[in-house]
Amino acid sequence: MIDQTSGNRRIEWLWVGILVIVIAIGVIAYLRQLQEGLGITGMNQNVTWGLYIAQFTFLVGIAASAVMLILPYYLHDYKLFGRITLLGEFLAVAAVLMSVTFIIVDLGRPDRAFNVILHASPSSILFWDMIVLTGYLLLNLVIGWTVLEGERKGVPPPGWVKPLIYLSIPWAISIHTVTAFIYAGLPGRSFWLTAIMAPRFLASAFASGPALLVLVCLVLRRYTVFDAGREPLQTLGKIIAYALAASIFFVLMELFTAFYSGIPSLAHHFEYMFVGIEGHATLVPWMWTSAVLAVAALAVLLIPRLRRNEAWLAAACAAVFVSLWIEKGLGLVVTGFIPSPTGEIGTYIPTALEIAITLGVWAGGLLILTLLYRLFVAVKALTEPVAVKGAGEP
Amino acid sequence: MIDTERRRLLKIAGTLILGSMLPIIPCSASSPGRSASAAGAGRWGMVIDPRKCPAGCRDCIDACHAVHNVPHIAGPGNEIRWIRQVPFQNAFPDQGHPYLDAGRRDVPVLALCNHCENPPCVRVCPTKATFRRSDGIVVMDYHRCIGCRFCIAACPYGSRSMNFRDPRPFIRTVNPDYPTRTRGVVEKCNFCEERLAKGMPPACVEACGKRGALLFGDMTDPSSEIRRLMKDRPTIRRRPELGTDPHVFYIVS
Amino acid sequence: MPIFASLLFIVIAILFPLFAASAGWHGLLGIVIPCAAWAVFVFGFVWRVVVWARSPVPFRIPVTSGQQRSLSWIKADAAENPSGRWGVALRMFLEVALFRSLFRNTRTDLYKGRPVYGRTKNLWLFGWLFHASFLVILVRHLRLFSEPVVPMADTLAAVDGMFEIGVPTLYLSDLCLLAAAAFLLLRRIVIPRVRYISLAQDYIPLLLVLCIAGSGLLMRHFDKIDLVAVKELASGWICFVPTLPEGLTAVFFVHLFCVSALLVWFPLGKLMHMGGVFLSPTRNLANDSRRRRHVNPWNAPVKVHTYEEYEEEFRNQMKAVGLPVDKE
Amino acid sequence: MKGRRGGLIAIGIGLAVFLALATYPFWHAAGKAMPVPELDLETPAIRALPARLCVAPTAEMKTRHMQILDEWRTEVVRNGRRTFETPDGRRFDRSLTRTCMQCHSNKERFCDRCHDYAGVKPKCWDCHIVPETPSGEASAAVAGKGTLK
Repeated sequence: MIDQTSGNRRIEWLWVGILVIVIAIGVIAYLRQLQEGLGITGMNQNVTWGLYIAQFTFLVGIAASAVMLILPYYLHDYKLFGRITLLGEFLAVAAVLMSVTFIIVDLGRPDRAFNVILHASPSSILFWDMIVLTGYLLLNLVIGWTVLEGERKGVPPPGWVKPLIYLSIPWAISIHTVTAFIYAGLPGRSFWLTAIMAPRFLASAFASGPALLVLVCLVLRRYTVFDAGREPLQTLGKIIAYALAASIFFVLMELFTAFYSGIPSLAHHFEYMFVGIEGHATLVPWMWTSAVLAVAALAVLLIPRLRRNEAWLAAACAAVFVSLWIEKGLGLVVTGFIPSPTGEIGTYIPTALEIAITLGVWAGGLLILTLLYRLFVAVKALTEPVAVKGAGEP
Repeated sequence: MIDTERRRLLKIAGTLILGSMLPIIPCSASSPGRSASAAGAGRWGMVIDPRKCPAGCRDCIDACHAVHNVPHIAGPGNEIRWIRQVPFQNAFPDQGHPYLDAGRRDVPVLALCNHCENPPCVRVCPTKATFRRSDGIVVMDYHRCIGCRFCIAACPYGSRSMNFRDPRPFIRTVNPDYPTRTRGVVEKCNFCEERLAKGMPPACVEACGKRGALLFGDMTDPSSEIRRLMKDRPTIRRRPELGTDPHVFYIVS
Repeated sequence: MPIFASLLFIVIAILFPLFAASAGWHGLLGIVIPCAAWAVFVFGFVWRVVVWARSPVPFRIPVTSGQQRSLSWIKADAAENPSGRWGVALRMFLEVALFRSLFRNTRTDLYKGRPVYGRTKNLWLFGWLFHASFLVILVRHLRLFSEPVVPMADTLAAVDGMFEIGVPTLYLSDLCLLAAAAFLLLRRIVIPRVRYISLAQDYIPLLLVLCIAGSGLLMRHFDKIDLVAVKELASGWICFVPTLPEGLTAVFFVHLFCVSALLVWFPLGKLMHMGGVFLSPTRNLANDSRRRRHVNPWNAPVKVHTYEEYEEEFRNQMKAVGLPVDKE
Repeated sequence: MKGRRGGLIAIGIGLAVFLALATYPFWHAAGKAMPVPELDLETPAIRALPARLCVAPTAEMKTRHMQILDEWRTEVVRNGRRTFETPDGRRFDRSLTRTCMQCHSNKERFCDRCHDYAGVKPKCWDCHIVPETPSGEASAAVAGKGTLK
């Protein structure tokens, strides 16, 4: 049975093997960080959050984006998504696990992590973030597992899951909203101090998450027996297009406010991102790459003839993912610190160890994702023998 | 001892019962401070007169760093900040203009924790490791800090520093009466609350001595030296528009 | 009502040391009972294993799940249905260390009158957690039985107490043991069909473990004990110079008595699965029934009449009627 | 017959491993005594005391000193209450280095001996600094030894 789930076991083992190696390197690097402290990273007194927190922010978005599958299927009875909602939920599980790991990895004293519960502090947004993230993780684990078990057994999932699914919809919005509040509620950090931070976060999340899902579906079609079909991916493509359009629109709004008002503290950060300040221009090539990729992807996704071609769709989704990863996973966090509220123009370049740890966490999340999707495909192979291709054993 | 034990158990029980009601308890209520009474102050504050700072004088900084075992780590963006000198336009970004008196523009300004009345760092701390005492001092509990650096992001004055590495090798002379920090926690100026408890003035103020660039006292006492000075001389504060209500004042005339 | 009998047993196991401690029978509680319990444990354990080892094991059992080794192009499941010694070792390791057979638990539900089979991992998860945390706690206690403290106990304590929770630090294994034991107990009480098959034999060890963990936590965090005195007592046992230091509390004697009770209980009942798992034929026998002839050693001698002997006996008659013979 | 012998060997090895583990403490300690650490209470400051009293009775200090220190920490750092008063009216500064370590100025022969024996690794000294022992005190302290009991 297990053998049917994968069209190509060797590629799967190779993939898992690579992930395990990357995880191992990350663990070794993290042990080093535990020993020497965060000094092994590129962070410093001017830029005190870096790659880790940026990945956390980006991945909370990926987790929240599961709602783009749940909502059309459960609220609007959009049947086409029925077969892939579980993919979204499992992606959310892996993404939340990764983002929580990134928080832990970023702590100076991870041994005291439980202080967040022992000395619970409701005035801190981080406290609420812990609550919503753990809640979202549990919701998706329970929903995903129960629905998948139901499918496996050939019975409808128990009735108590429905309310949980409906609850998970606003909950998904909440995780990214609360994460945006971490930034948007800080006086003196003018780059983040904007009321459209949460909408911006959600818009970019609803583009990057579904983009990843489209890519995952194409990979599953190529290497496993599960085929999500053409039409759900087309719908996802449209969702990505409009979410991406909203995301770009929001960034343009920020640019207008910053530059037309002429308030230096607003404008400086955007100058730093796109042209550099006083020779500090580390992010400039990245940000322009992000901008170009976003606009190009939007064009591809809006032109029906291109979007319907799955090669173009895949390329556009990859571009969206990379573009928004740069925007959230690099630009947003670091730029908030440059220049600092007292005008220091800091520098931040991640170190090799920091990158190794970051890749290790990503690999860990992808391993969990692989495991969950393997369970999913196994069940699909069991329950949808018609859709199974190449399982031609007599 | 039995009494302490009972109080502790009551506290545990209380925490369990009131756990769900926590959000409605304002964060300042959990840190009833009484130490202000030790030196008889209602609300500590500081006045700085930058023009009384002799060029190149670092007495206050050295005194503070020596007393509190502040490490000296070389390299840009590495320095641990308790009290430091920053260019005028960095301390007061909205006040710089081309016609500013050169004497003022080029004189570095002392910057330290403002011990805000409404401190964002306290608001964002997820463990109450940073809290505001009733005498206005914003203190850190280094035993509790998890090193998330949310407070650094929240502080509009750059008054907080993270121990990215073990500070001990970087301490020039160790003062055995004051602890060092471990790697992984945030630290900052504490208005020398440990000295105030003994009735001594902050180390920086003491080091400044008769030069009088630094003045420290009770803001609630109209007859205090600091209040009398503020009556005579106009003062400004750093980024007051952010609503943090800083309690470090700068004389501008 | 086995649960009430068990509760009664536990109440006695708590009250007796409390009473004995207040009566001043410290020598009985601190030296005689634990040492006797330890002796019963060791000799009882060996005795049970020897009895099992002497019992006949009839067959190699080929019906474990997984494809057995057969033709070269059919992939065999080496871990599940091994054909050699190393495969058996792997299967035994997976069983002992990871509880593989529990992992494959299924549950059956009725849906519209037909049975549906689902997976259930709760028992595996909490069962594993129970045993793993028990092992960790056991090894951590070596700090009371070695001087200088063995590095393994130190390292384990550092990892176990890696989170700074309270003073002294809360050990995660303590929490896990309590949670897992509580789950295993509640499962027997709450699920009717499990309650139906549960005996005092099943409840008592769990209740004892809960008592041991509870009294241990109590001594670590609340009714504090003088560790030096405890280690002095322990080193008295193992250096054969029994001593009774001052400062041992009633809670400590309850802890020690419950441990002793568990030690005595061990060889008498189901806890012997610790030794028994290694002796279970479906786990420890390689499936080579089709390649090797296994003769049960206790078989009565069977009179065998081979074809050669048959031909020898009837050759002339066979030749006479024209039947072919092997030897002329 | 061969399989039976193999089985007996396996049983033998298994029982040997069990016995080795079950008796590990005995042969680990074999031949060695496990002496209870002698805690040195004879520092000049303690000798100078009018009555040898700590901030709490000895039995309580033995079992609860870490919790007392934790309470002190909370009182000082969070509540600003720096003075501790014993039930019999003696007052102390709530301070590890300025109160505890003034009397127990011999960390190695007081704190460490017991902590090593019990396998305890407190984190106090990650931040706090061990006060320097005044010269001459070390030799004076060796002269007379006290034990924990």
